[in-house]
Amino acid sequence: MNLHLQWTWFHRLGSPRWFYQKTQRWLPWLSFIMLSLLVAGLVWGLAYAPPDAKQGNSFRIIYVHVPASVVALAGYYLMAIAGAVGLIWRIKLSYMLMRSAAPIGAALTFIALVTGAIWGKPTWGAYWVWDARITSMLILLFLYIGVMALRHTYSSHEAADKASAILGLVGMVNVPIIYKSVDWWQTLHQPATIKFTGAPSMHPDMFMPLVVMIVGFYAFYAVSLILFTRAEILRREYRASWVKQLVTDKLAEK
Amino acid sequence: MYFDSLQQLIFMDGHGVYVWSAFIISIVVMVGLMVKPLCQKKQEFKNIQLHIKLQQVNQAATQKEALDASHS
Amino acid sequence: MAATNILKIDNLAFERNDTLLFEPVSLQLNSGEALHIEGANGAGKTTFFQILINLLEPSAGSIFFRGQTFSKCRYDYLSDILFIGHQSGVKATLSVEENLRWMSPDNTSAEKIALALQSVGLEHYANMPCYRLSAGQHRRVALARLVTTTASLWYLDEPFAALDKQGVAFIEGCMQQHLNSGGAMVFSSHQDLVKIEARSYRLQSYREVM
Amino acid sequence: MYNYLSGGFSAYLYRDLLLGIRNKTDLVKPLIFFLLISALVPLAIAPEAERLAQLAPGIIWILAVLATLLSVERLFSDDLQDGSLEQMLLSPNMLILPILGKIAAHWLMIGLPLTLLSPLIGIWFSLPVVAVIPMILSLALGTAVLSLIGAVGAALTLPRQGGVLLALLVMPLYMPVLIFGSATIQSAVDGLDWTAPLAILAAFLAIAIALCPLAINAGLRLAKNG
Repeated sequence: MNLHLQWTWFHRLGSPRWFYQKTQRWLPWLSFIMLSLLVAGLVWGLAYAPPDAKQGNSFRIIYVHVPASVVALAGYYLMAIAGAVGLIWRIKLSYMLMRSAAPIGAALTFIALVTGAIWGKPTWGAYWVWDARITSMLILLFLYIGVMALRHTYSSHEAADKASAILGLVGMVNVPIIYKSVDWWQTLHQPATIKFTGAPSMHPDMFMPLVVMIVGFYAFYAVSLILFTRAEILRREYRASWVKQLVTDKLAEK
Repeated sequence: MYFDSLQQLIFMDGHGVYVWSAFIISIVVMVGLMVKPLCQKKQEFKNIQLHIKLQQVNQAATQKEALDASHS
Repeated sequence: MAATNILKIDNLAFERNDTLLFEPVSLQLNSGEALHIEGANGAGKTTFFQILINLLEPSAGSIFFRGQTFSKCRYDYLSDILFIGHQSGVKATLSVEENLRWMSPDNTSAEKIALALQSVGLEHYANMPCYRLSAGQHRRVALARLVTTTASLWYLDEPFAALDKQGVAFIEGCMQQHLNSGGAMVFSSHQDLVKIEARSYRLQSYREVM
Repeated sequence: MYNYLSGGFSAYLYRDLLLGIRNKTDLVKPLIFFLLISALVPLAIAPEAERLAQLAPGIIWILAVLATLLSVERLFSDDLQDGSLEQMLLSPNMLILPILGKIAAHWLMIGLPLTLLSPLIGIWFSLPVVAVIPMILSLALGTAVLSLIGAVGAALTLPRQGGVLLALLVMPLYMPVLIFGSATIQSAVDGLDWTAPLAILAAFLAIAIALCPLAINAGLRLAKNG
């Protein structure tokens, strides 16, 4: 009985209509949380946190660099898991989530790379250093671009969804291996004098704003993912009667 | 506040260029990630409106055909 | 011999880009029967065959083979079907005989292979690499499988394409023999068949309900 | 003699080897590529033995990656075009064995010759003699992993046939192999323990043999739907 209930709930969750209507209500709240966290973290990090003893004020870049890379990496897992759920239970919504997650993840990876390069200039005196984290981020960017590009191989989007999901899964197995390999390669060749992180040993005054920013980035990720997925739902479900109703209602409002 | 003045906050002992450019680039990209799906959604609404209109026209045409056929 | 049910298809539907390709299909096929799949170009005949041979997954509906759901008898089903599609599966660098051997079941005797080659008129080409053959001869290599196969359910997608009168007569002969011995088949063709008695089923391309 | 129905590992291994031997040019292309580019390197950098020896482990591995990538593209595409892929997917047996058979044939025709040619490249690049055996071992294991991972990319990009997209999909996944492969040679050159990175390569191979065929199987089934 209980199992049955859970199952129906699961399928309701898999319905694009259910998602579209629920998120309509969630969005204002989530956006509010996101904005307050990001603004608080930004002001705290930029203006109130003390500068790093070695790196001075340039270390403040950590407040976008680290959250962006953390969420970009988590986003890859989310994308791969959404793809796997789609493959196993054949839920369209989860493919839509997977498809929406790719550009967001790629953009966040891009942020992490650019901020890392900018941070590198005052720290190491060069815009690009083959540091473990930055190298891993570069590979992650390629992985994201691969998932996005693979879609265009297939003319039927059912096949494209499955192919992206498979690639996502292959990538998910590989990501930890790649990260560990790059770490190991780094220690083999050039032990970095200054590491970007070392979060637990950071002073709480520096660390707290970072935590706020990370949570804020997660909230941003959720909002952006929901927005992308809603657009994707409209694109694919344009034949559904509820979508038509939605559009005609909107027209009537005007 | 850690800095004594707004000027210092902007200058950041010479690191201001790096810090501010990093933050500004990030904010621009993130705003883009919010705006793009919203634009897409608007576009989809337009497409669906068009789809509905075409359907109505088609429906009217087939109805008229059926009517003509029954009359003759 | 009472006709047994070989294949049963219930409300089979296939979606591509969120649109149904054809109106859902329901049909039955008994042993000794041939089914002619008709349909306009683009109605999804080739896709339909690919669903039947388990290359594509149907979006809805089910297929039963000898009364069992497909997932339960996958092995039995796949070892008991023969599929010849648009592409022949013939490797250009292998010889005619090597190709036929590859596409025939285990323990096919040398005599049987020779017989098969003879019946498609390729007995003198047995050791010739296939890139030296014409398009029609290429198809004949693939069609020689009809002689060597032991499968009881045949799927032939446009078997008569690129064949001359002789070739058509050969296939019709094979089909007739197969039906007489209790086999079943599903085929598609643009030509009208002279000899074979077949039910026909028309695939209707799907039309959106307004 | 083999056929597609009973088609297990050895049937496809035999068939692909036979096809490879009959199409000799396809077989030789990656090897010539490997040799040609190796000959370009000293011209582009400098004919100094010391500098070349320093770069050798990396260059040998980059060339191995490129040569595999160049050849893996056609692993399934010929079969797709002439229809034998369809027949392979129709085999009632588990598809994993035919897939592994095809990849084993690919390795025997590309990875193994590269491995055997590598001592020659080693001599060209004045690689120390101690590093030759580690190089051969690492290439033998590593190129097998490259073939397996490359086959996943080839299966997924089948409808549009690889090219740059294949490289984009596969290169990031090649990174760990590249790192540990060249590290094996480098460690041997530096007089360090080279068995550790080699053992990791072997572990990669074990993982790849277990997982890649599953992904390839799923990918091949999509090709017809493209």
